[in-house]
Amino acid sequence: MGSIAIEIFGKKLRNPVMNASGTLGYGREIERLWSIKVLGAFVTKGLSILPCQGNPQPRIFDLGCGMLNSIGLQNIGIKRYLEEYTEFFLERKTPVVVNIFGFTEEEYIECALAIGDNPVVLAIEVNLSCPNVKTGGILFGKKPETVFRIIRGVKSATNFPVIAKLSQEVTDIVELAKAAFEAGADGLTLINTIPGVVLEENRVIRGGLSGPFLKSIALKAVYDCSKAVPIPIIGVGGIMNTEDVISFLRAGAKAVQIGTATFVYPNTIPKIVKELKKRRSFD
Amino acid sequence: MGSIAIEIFGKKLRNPVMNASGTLGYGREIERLWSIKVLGAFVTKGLSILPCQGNPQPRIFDLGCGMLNSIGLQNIGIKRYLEEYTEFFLERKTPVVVNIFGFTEEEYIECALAIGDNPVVLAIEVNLSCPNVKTGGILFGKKPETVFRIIRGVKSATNFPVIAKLSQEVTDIVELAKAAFEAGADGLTLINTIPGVVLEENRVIRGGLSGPFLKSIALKAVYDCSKAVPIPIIGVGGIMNTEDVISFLRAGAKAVQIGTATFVYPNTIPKIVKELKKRRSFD
Amino acid sequence: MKHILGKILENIELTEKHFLLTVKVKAKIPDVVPGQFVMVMIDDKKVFLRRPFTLYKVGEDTISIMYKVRGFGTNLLSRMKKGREISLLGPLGRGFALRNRDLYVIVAGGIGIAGVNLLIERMKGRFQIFYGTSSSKGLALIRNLISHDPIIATMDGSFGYKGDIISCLSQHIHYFSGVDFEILACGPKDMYVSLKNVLVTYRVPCQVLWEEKMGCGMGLCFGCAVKTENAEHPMKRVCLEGPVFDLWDLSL
Amino acid sequence: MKHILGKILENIELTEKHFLLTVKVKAKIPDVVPGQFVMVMIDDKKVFLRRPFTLYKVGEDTISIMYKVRGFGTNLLSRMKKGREISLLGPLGRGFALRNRDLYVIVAGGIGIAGVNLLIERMKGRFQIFYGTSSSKGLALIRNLISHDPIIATMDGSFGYKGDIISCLSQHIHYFSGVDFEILACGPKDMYVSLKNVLVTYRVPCQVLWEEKMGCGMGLCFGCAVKTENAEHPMKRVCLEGPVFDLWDLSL
Ligand SMILES: Cc1cc2nc3c(=O)[nH]c(=O)nc-3n(C[C@H](O)[C@H](O)[C@H](O)COP(=O)(O)OP(=O)(O)OC[C@H]3O[C@@H](n4cnc5c(N)ncnc54)[C@H](O)[C@@H]3O)c2cc1C
Ligand SMILES: Cc1cc2nc3c(=O)[nH]c(=O)nc-3n(C[C@H](O)[C@H](O)[C@H](O)COP(=O)(O)OP(=O)(O)OC[C@H]3O[C@@H](n4cnc5c(N)ncnc54)[C@H](O)[C@@H]3O)c2cc1C
Ligand SMILES: Cc1cc2nc3c(=O)[nH]c(=O)nc-3n(C[C@H](O)[C@H](O)[C@H](O)COP(=O)(O)O)c2cc1C
Ligand SMILES: Cc1cc2nc3c(=O)[nH]c(=O)nc-3n(C[C@H](O)[C@H](O)[C@H](O)COP(=O)(O)O)c2cc1C
Ligand code: FES
Ligand code: FES
Repeated sequence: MGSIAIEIFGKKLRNPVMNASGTLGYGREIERLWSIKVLGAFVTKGLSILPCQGNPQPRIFDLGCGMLNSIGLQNIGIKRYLEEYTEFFLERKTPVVVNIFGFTEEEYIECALAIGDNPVVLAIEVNLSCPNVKTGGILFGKKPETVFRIIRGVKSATNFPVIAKLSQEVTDIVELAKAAFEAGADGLTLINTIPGVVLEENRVIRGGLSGPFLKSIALKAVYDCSKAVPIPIIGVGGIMNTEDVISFLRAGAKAVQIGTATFVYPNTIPKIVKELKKRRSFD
Repeated sequence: MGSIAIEIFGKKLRNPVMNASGTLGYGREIERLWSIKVLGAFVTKGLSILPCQGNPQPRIFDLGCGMLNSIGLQNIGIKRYLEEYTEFFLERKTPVVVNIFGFTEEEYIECALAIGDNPVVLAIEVNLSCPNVKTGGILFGKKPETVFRIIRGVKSATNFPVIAKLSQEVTDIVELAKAAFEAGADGLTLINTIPGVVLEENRVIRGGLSGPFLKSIALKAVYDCSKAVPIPIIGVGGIMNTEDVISFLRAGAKAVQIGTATFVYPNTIPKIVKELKKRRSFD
Repeated sequence: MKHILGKILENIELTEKHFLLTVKVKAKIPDVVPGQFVMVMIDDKKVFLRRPFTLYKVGEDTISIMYKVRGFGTNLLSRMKKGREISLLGPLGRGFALRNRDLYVIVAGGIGIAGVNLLIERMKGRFQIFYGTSSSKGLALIRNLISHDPIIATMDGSFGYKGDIISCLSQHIHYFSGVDFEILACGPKDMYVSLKNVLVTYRVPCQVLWEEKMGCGMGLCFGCAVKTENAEHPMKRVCLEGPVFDLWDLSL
Repeated sequence: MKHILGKILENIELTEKHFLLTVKVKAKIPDVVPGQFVMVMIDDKKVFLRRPFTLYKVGEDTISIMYKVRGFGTNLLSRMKKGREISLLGPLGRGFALRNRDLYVIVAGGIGIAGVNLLIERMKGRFQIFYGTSSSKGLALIRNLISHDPIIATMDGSFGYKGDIISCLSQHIHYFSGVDFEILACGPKDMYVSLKNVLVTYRVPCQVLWEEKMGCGMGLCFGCAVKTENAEHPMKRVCLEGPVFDLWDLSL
């Protein structure tokens, strides 16, 4: 079996496979089935400067070929998380991508400052699909200007590489990729969940779509953005198996993240890593 | 069985169920299985002022929970179509929604003029997801200004009601709905296919996604736009059964269109119409 | 927790809406605490996520769940035939904790009986079952428990007490005063709300099996989180810190 | 065209990659012209669209298709067992048109034999089969046709002529000069390109069964359209105006 290590942000990773933010708990939970050492890097759940309780129930809807979630970014806050988990990742020698979000531009910067020079951190992934409370809830990721400002702000507050995770619900994702790049982003993660709505007993519930049906849309974003900006792209959206990973790499991704697949087939990530290793020795 | 007739654009339709443009051939083909009289209205394939050969093969990709097509708007041209088919629809007393598109703003207007006062026409559905050759291929539907100009132009060239069919790949579909409304649109059709990419043997093929995975995204567009503009909305995207139709009507649609479902389950439309009739008598 | 593959041995219709599914598994079944659950894969185009069901019975090489047809998934499950392969993930979650009380009062509403059956099977000391159901048809779910002399309430009065099981319980609860007893309950949310109202004055110890829609069942997605009264842990995941909770811990 | 429901009677493995599926149907089977096809539903999470297959054989109450495993759909189809329900839509498209020639030359490449088998079964007059395959393993597909003395070519020379079937045909074609003959062919696209090159000088009449990925199979989606030499109808739908075309009509 050949090596499938990659270099990204100047560091070497065991392999190009990460989990997607918000889909592998805080990190410990899956270890009842497999060690997180399997991952190229662990991506944290979205973390904010203050703890966040998230949305009321119900939060999960099965759409047959994927799902809709309205978790609402529940988390224990970035400081408590780093206190409780740094040791855990150190022990496992697993680099961590810290996914951060804020409800104001300042909160993004505070998150970056809270990370400091934490020894397990590989990079900061900035989730731009968060409502800006100051503009009545328009997502930061909707406008090139706000993307530019937030990435620039986070960059100035940290020495770690900064990855912009873009929202797909935009007229031209390439324009946003360029704004992130010009602000100094070191990489892009494409794509986040896509906004959708379900009707349950006459209630309208908003949430984000994930799962297999995102794949073709995510591939388009990865392909188009990889032609437009010279920074590494991490592909996410609907990956279910090794074939899908190969498609993303071919479309221009340097690494991939796997989310919803793990909910249904909890061994997806170790299986893909194993299969990638087998393949690599043949090419 | 109760009546499920609706009134839309000042006309009465047998029921709120139409086919989606481009998914029921020219009209004659399905009659080997069922009569198009079953439909509330028939929606034509996208028609242009000049005939159009469309894209090379392959054009169809099965994505497991939906499909991607790259038909490329093949059609025989609006004039020839109306010559060959007007009689057919007259005989069947089936109102026709003529779906038009152009590669320039003028071509949209020429299509509207070519329709004249054709007796079978119920309304003109303007497909705004078409690349504008003058701007290097940016879809007309991407910008409020071009949506406004095209709808305004088509309105001034016809007495028929004009429906704007919007593209979903935009930052804020409500903004486009408002532009169409302000330009005088009499209705909206939401949504068109969503752009995606497939990789086949290292070739990257662009196309539009359709099928069940659109449903939640289309419901969101219908719900949000129905709150924002006071014109009837026709909901499309991923409808597979009567439950789905009801969801669209609840989300704010006045009528619905059914596309891809017919490819796999060719009796979807008559089945839904029958089931709607049965339900209606109970409520 | 592990991946358990098996084949359907039987899928018995108990009432029009209730079924008892037994799966024969090949690998060794891990130890199970009553109240723990499995995530069941329902292999069909229309179902993407697994569905959670409490372990109803665990044999040498068989696992049973009892379920009610509620939506798409359970409807499809009810049509699966003998011999069909099925994938389970479990056992998951925290089950009931027994603390050597003098008496356990087990309260089940409807299909909630599925959540306490294994518990009852494994009960060593004194216990009393309260079972509420809409009509005498619901007795089909407790045929195996008749020898334990359950107190039964039906909404339509077609058997036993007429009314809901919590008002029935409230009529009996004074008999237990002075006894070191605890309530173990499984049923719908409004049953827990009534239960809380009945128990609130004495803060009777009570564990409830709480249901919430689940994305993963393994603590990964936070889809199942519920609010608690615990300031340190204001949100808890049903699949990880539950599904059995101290009633007084939850914000209903 | 109609909706045909049936149950799998058998799904025989002919080679590692080739299968013969026979479906028992309840309703009356409509009349079929050789070359017509059915759209087969492959009921699985990973498959959304139906897949087209030529009618290989049609019995009183059975329909057979012979297929090669190419991708996802055919792979899953090959694993479907006896007794499983299956939905077909057909017969669809325009089959071969026989115009009372003195001789028909039937040319099949690989799984292309599936496209002409029913034609051969129903042949009344004189005909000669040419069958090309990669190796002698491919003979498993024409066991039923041996009595018709097919001329066989294998790419690896393990049986018959060594090389592709069109070069083999080109060696024989002069025998037919002066005869009123027509070629009926089914195979991959590059076979048709070679065939056109061989026939071009004499513009020998030739019908080919053309394959293209299909969305609907009923003329609804224009997914299968091909370019033609016909100015009036520059694009034709394989599923409606084909799959059998006059070779000289198509722009290869
Ligand atoms: C830990 C746990 C143990 C459970 N044990 C059992 C059991 O032993 N027997 C049994 O019959 N059911 C049990 N359930 C409930 C069961 O999981 C749901 O009934 C099932 O998932 C419904 O699937 P569906 O596709 O049929 O319904 P859906 O189509 O998903 O939903 C139909 C309706 O049921 C409601 N619903 C769906 N899932 C849940 C859920 N998880 N909890 C509460 N309401 C829900 C929905 O809100 C909706 O109104 C348990 C749930 C949990 C969380
Ligand atoms: C009218 C018609 C009749 C046919 N009859 C037969 C038959 O009798 N026996 C048989 O084995 N096959 C036949 N085919 C081809 C068969 O439909 C495809 O092999 C099948 O759809 C592949 O499905 P899949 O999911 O396995 O492949 P996919 O995963 O969809 O594709 C795998 C590969 O096969 C190619 N492919 C897929 N579909 C087609 C197609 N329709 N035509 C050409 N290439 C395709 C793809 O481009 C891809 O490279 C016929 C096709 C048509 C259009
Ligand atoms: C339950 C759930 C929670 C998520 N939480 C976050 C989050 O906190 N931050 C973030 O950037 N993305 C979040 N995402 C988006 C995923 O990281 C990923 O971009 C998306 O799910 C698409 O990938 P998938 O189809 O493989 O799941 C979440 C997705 C799901 C399903
Ligand atoms: C093969 C195909 C062709 C289409 N052609 C057109 C078209 O010509 N004009 C148009 O406005 N929409 C066209 N559409 C989009 C559909 O009308 C519809 O908006 C979309 O498919 C979503 O609905 P569905 O999921 O029910 O298919 C086409 C869709 C498909 C699948
Ligand atoms: S169901 Fe995913 S965390 Fe509980
Ligand atoms: S496959 Fe749809 S038109 Fe031919």
